[in-house]
Amino acid sequence: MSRLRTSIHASLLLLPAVVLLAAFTHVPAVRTFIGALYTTPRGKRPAVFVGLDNYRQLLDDPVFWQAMANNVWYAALTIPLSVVLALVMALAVDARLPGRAALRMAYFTPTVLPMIAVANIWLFFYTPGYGLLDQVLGLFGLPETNWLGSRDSALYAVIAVAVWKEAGFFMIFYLAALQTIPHDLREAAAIEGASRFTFFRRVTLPLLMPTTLFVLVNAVIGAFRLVDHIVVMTRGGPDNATALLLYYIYEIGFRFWDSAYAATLTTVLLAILAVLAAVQFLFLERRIHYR
Amino acid sequence: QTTVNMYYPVAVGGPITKIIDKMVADFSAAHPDIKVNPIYSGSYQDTITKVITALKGGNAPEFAVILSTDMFTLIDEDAIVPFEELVSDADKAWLDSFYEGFMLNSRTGGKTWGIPFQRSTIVQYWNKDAFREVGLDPEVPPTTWDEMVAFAERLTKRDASGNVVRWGIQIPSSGFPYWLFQALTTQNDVILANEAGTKVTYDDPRVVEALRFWVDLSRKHKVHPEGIVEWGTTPKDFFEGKVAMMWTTTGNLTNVRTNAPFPFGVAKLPSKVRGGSPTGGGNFYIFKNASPEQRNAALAFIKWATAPEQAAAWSIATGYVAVTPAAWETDAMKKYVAEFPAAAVARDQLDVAVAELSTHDNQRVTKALNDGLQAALTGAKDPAAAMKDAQAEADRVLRPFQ
Amino acid sequence: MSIADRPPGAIETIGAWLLGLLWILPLAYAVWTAFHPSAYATRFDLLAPLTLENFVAAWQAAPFGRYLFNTTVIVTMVLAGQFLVCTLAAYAFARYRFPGQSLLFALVLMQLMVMPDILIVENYRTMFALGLVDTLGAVALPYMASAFGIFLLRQTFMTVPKELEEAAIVEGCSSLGVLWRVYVPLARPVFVAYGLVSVSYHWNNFLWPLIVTNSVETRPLTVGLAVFSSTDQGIDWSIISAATLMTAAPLLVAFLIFQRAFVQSFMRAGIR
Amino acid sequence: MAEIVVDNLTKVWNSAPAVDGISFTCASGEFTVLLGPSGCGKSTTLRLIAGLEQPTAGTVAIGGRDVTRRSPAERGIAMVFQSYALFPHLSVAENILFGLKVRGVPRAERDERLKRAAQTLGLTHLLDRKPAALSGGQRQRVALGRAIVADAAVCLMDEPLSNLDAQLRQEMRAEIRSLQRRLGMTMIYVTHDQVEAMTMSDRVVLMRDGRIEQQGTPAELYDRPASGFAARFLGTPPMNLLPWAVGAGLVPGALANGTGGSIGVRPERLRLGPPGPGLTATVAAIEYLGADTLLTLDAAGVKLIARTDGHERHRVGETVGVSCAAGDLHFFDAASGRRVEANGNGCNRPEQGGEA
Amino acid sequence: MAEIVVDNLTKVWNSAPAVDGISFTCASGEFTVLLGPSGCGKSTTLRLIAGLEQPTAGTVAIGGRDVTRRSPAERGIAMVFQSYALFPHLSVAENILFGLKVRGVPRAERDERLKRAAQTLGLTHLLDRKPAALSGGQRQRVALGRAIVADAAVCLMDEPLSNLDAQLRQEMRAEIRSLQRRLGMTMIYVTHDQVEAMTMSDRVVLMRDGRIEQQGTPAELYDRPASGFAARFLGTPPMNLLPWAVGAGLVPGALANGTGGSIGVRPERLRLGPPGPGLTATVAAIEYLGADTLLTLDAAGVKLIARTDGHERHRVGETVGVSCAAGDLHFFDAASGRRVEANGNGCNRPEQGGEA
Ligand SMILES: Nc1ncnc2c1ncn2[C@@H]1O[C@H](COP(=O)(O)OP(=O)(O)OP(=O)(O)O)[C@@H](O)[C@H]1O
Ligand SMILES: Nc1ncnc2c1ncn2[C@@H]1O[C@H](COP(=O)(O)OP(=O)(O)OP(=O)(O)O)[C@@H](O)[C@H]1O
Ligand SMILES: O=P(O)(O)OC[C@H](O)CO
Ligand SMILES: [Mg+2]
Ligand SMILES: [Mg+2]
Repeated sequence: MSRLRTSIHASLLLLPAVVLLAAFTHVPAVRTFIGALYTTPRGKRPAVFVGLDNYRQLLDDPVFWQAMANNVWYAALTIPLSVVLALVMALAVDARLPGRAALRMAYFTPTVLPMIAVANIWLFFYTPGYGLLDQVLGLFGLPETNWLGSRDSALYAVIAVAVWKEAGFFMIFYLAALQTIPHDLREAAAIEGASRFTFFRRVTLPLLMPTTLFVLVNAVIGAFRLVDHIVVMTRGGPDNATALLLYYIYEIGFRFWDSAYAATLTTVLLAILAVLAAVQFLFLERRIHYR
Repeated sequence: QTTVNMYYPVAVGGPITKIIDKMVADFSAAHPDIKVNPIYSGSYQDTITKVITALKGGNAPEFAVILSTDMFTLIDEDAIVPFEELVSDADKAWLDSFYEGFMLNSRTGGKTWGIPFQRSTIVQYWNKDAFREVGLDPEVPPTTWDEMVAFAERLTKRDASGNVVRWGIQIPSSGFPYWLFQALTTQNDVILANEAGTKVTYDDPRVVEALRFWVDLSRKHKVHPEGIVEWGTTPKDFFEGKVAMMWTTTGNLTNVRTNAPFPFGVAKLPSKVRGGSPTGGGNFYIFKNASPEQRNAALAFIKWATAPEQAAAWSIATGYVAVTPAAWETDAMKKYVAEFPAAAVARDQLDVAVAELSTHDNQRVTKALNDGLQAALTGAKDPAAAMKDAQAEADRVLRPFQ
Repeated sequence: MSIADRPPGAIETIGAWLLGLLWILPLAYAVWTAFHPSAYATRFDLLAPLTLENFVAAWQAAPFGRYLFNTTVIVTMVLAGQFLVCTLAAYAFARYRFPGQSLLFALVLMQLMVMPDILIVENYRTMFALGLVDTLGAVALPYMASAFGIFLLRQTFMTVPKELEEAAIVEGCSSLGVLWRVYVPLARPVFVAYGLVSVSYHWNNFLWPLIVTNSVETRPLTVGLAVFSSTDQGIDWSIISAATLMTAAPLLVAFLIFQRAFVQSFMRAGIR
Repeated sequence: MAEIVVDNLTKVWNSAPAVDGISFTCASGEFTVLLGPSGCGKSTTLRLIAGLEQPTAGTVAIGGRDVTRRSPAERGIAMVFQSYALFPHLSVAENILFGLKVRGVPRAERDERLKRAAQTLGLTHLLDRKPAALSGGQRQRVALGRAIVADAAVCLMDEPLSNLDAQLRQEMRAEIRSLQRRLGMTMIYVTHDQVEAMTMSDRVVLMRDGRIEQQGTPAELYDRPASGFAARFLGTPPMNLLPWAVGAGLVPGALANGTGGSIGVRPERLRLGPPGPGLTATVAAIEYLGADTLLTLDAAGVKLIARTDGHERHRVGETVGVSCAAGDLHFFDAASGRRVEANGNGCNRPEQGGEA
Repeated sequence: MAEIVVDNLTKVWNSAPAVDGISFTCASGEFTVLLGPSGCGKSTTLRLIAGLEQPTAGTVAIGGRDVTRRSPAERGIAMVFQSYALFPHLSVAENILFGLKVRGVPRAERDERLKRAAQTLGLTHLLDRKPAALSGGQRQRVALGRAIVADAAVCLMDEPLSNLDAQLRQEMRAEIRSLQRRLGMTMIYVTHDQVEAMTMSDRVVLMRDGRIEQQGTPAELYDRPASGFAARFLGTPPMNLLPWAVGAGLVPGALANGTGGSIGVRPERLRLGPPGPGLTATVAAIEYLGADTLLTLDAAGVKLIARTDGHERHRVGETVGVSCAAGDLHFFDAASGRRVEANGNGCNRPEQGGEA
């Protein structure tokens, strides 16, 4: 097939996606970025061009830096934990375990349950004293702990919820991908005396790489995106100890209605994510065996 | 026929949407020329988000129920019209028929921007069984800070290994800690913001003192849980006997009444220099983009909904404070209060109520305070330092409005 | 039974189940509280009385029947749109080489990062301009082209053995024919996975539908659910749980039905 | 030490048995070929021995130990899969060394073995390639390499040479055989190639529909096929199976009259001459194979094939006399198809069935 | 109508040419076999003709139309892949009917063709199975079925019978050949099986390292191999290539003295007798193949193979005389390995190289 024809075919295939993406993502995003160069228009006061002033404001904003630090820490824990757990879960429910269907269901529940409701349930788990966690720890004579109300534990408590939510979600994709690994490879490895672990490390894992790339990119983005539980559980508190970038953006944009500053933050967040995603992509894509 | 859309939040339990629908239906029966379209719009926060999104999209509702504290935000967005522009001279009196405490949050610059609708104050609830257990008179709540500390010390119970099984007092500090803190500052006789909403006094020594008192409840007196106390679980803590006394909105009255497994009392908040509580809750606002007919239609509904009979019915159904003295004079309300005297506590407190903290760029300014409060409560900062930082941040935010 | 699917050892089984119990805890808790009076929401007593009152109360708080219908329509539209749009785009990315491909793919991935929630003001404006505010279509439209789906399906399509495509081409399949007859069926587990995840997401999506709909005729379930979640007067776990179970039940059932689709292992199994 | 005893082995796939109660023994160091038509259960048998499938019934013992419930890894085997089962993400070298790495063979020895195997298999210049960039035969050689380097006590090979050209195949045959001898491996080898079966094996197990039709040395199977099926399965072109009347004509006078059974004679045993007292046939078709020429003969409607010298020239339509030595005839029972032994030295057909 | 012309076709994979400027023509309705050692570029050539790979250089024309830039679908071909390429998610029936459905062949006809193909291939009872539940040979037959039902003008088959047993293979050979004749298909067929090459093809194209070594009718290739390579590639066991001195001894006195070149003689042409004036050798090894016996002979350190009758009995270590007819000798140039024609009827070796 000629190059021209290939290109035409490809464009036709991409057309619907491109139009929709442009209409609901790119155009609004660009408008948002442009907004970052202006002041926030309010009522009768129109927007005024201020160049990079908003970015300067950002550099001086302690909450931004706190959110940034929180988020890095949050990402550093949630990403590896959720991806590894997802893989472990997928392997478990791919095998012929007794009650496999129920177990799949169990792992998948976080995806099914609405976050607004489930965050409230987690709130109960973390409630000091009679919360589930304290009830269980109480059996061992441990004193009550204010999990969400203390600066030391709040971020970890929130991370646990994120891992819970994400691992089951990614598990699904690993599970589906496991099906694409031919059986005879497992057999060949078994003959060669490979333990399950060796087979996993030397064969399964490399062959799952396309999915891992997908999951990793999503996990990184998710670590900067998943804030529903923050909204319900801590609202960024105590004293911004659980403020994450997106939550902060949300607060600025939809509570403070400072759209210009929110756009500025969004631009920064996007730049961070784009760099992270690109690094992963460029680094991994070349090492992936696709077929 | 004129059609008007009304956004309204649901902030308390129960079939609120049904009650509103019924209210609208009743209104329609009386005003066939007006069609009110009630649009449930989530929580307070969801509602303001939806309203401003629609506003920025050029499609704001004609009127809405929104937090009284969002008044400045709406003014700054040039979204709402003051009622003085709408009401006839005859109706001016109507604007003065509400409790003054509620109007503090509805007026600025001499104009009335909101009409009180679902309003509240903070009250204290106490567990009579717990009082009895430690030898306190179950019918007598603390009336001063010192009393409160003394009571709380007796009420705080520890098990053999020293772990606390019941705290004496709990003042929630998540979500909108500033609101509860405002009760403490009011009692210490200091007002946090000026009426114009352009200045705050976070670093006033009396404010710091109030904060230190709050912090000391847990750090020094050890009668209050440490760290941040969740607003949403506080009533449950109370039901569970984990706390003997709690401060929360009067909007919780119905909830406590149905769920507390022990006899309980409701009282005004204790006083220090003076008594008092901020008001809370939502007002009606009319939006600029409504046509003159729609504005009148909306006004007609608001008037109808705040008329004594309606206000009384609404108060009984939800636990909010009926917004006019006249409403308390209706037969229904009198009967209700007779049956359930606690329902009148919040109203009685209105005499000493102050405006809920509300300024221009309100959310940012209150966040500065919230952060400072939480920093102090979690021990990250000394109260004085926390309030100094909060003041600095608030000043920075408010500078453009001064 | 081939070696490939022999049951794993006891330790792994127990480990997997412990993890499963941990993961299902919130759901288990929801079931417990939903069926007991609220006094037992925090106390686990085997003799606690059972009740359906929480469900009754939840059901009465909003027109859930209508909401359920709306949600179903929205979710179906989103899913159909996503499958169509994403499949086509992913195919182009996986199997064609054309100028500007990497750039375009990067632009697609951008949507993964631009949280739709951040753009609601702009998107509301667009919907208003299109006259679509307060329609079911407006809820679905912005999600139909999903970078997530395109990325996922691209990754999957890239692992389809080339021989199978070649065989289909030799048999006279057009490009779309190859897509439809080879790629799509082979990627079925992934489509099922994506479908479940997408349905779950949109079933539970809240903010955008709240903003863009105004009437009972267009509102999804979550808006009804929101009546109970963190009201300003404190959390009533019993009712939240009942409402959660009510709304999530269809998803749980769907998952149980479709999870079997994950064990249909066939990629590569046939070529030699 | 690595004797393989298969006892009453059965494997049922959704009610249809693929392997149906087979028993055989492969002595330690012996080379056994599994033979049989497509789908008769050869691969399944191999996979059962390897432990890749659990038998529905029966046992497998290796080296005197019942391994029926043991994992493949515990059985000490190497295997060449019919589907190759190469790891697509690993290079040729990594594929070949996979098992050695797993077993922790030291690096130096690994490299040594790899080098030797790659040389033998002609893969030296391909070691860095991924399987996708190999030709069919090259892939098969990699699969073979993986089994060769293992030096296992038991080696199972499923049509390991089917995609190689004749020349390479011959070399590989010799190589495998000598390796097997040198290491004293016990080998079970599935093949469709008659030459492989005949030249490499110590024993042949001929399967049919999941059962064993006959087992023995290659010569036994070829010279004394136990049934019409066995007779026709070994030998290309296959043995002619003729109705009694026609077959008897090949050795005039030597056979008593009889009915019912059939008479077999191998194509290479038929002698053509001028029409005579025996069977007369016309040449119906001629196939030139280089070394040989195959003649399809028509004897009054009965087709038979004769193999003749590659240079012998006949014409289609020519009439020829066909004969053979009495000792070249095989007799099979009409009903069961089993072999019936000619008694004595003469060729009188016994009316009473022989073995069966 | 469907003549295939391959002109100067070249395919380079990362700098190494897999197919290196080959040209040949396959006339309409002709049956061409591609032959050559593993990795020589047969499959690649087939894939280039099918349009599955883009050539680095050269053109392919089908039916007089240059199709080099056309998509496979436009070329009107059917193909059996060496790797089968069955659709794992489709049943046997669906796999076979895939192309017909795509092309919108009416249902009744589809069913008819399926029935016929399934019967021919012995797949009737397997039609509902998925490929994963088939044996290797069954899978290959499904792949074959897919090509057969297509009734395409051009059919490309890549070792379509390699996993079938001898008997089935023979049937399939006949079936494919008759189908090809009946439909007038132009067939290009890759095989390693010498018998297939010899019996089925009208022409053989012998490849080596991506180039064509020799092309012609099967008999031409067998009887007059163009090089030592070609001589050894066709024929099992391969032709003996002997140093001049040894080879000359086979036909005592017939050959002039000479040096340098080599003399070839096919194993089946060697005649054994008592030691005589010609070549004397000892029997080094004996391989019994049933129909034949292969003797490895050692003539003063030079190994040669002789094929003898399956029943002829020799002993290892026995000393025999080896001879052959002068006409059975082939001469190859020492340097180029190309054939050198013996001039005249005699067997004098010409000092001057013949062709090439
Ligand atoms: N995708 C590829 N990339 C690089 N080299 C390749 C690729 N495919 C084939 N080759 C090489 O090209 C050469 C020719 O391969 P081809 O498949 O045509 O061989 P073949 O003649 O069919 O061999 P066989 O009989 O073993 O199937 C081989 O050396 C092979 O390694
Ligand atoms: N997974 C399976 N499910 C159902 N039937 C199967 C399965 N695998 C194989 N079979 C059937 O079992 C029988 C024996 O298969 P097997 O692979 O052992 O044959 P084989 O002798 O190796 O044949 P071939 O020479 O064609 O490879 C076949 O009829 C096949 O269709
Ligand atoms: O819970 P409410 O409705 O009494 O209101 C709470 C406060 O106003 C929040 O600022
Ligand atoms: Mg097999
Ligand atoms: Mg090939």
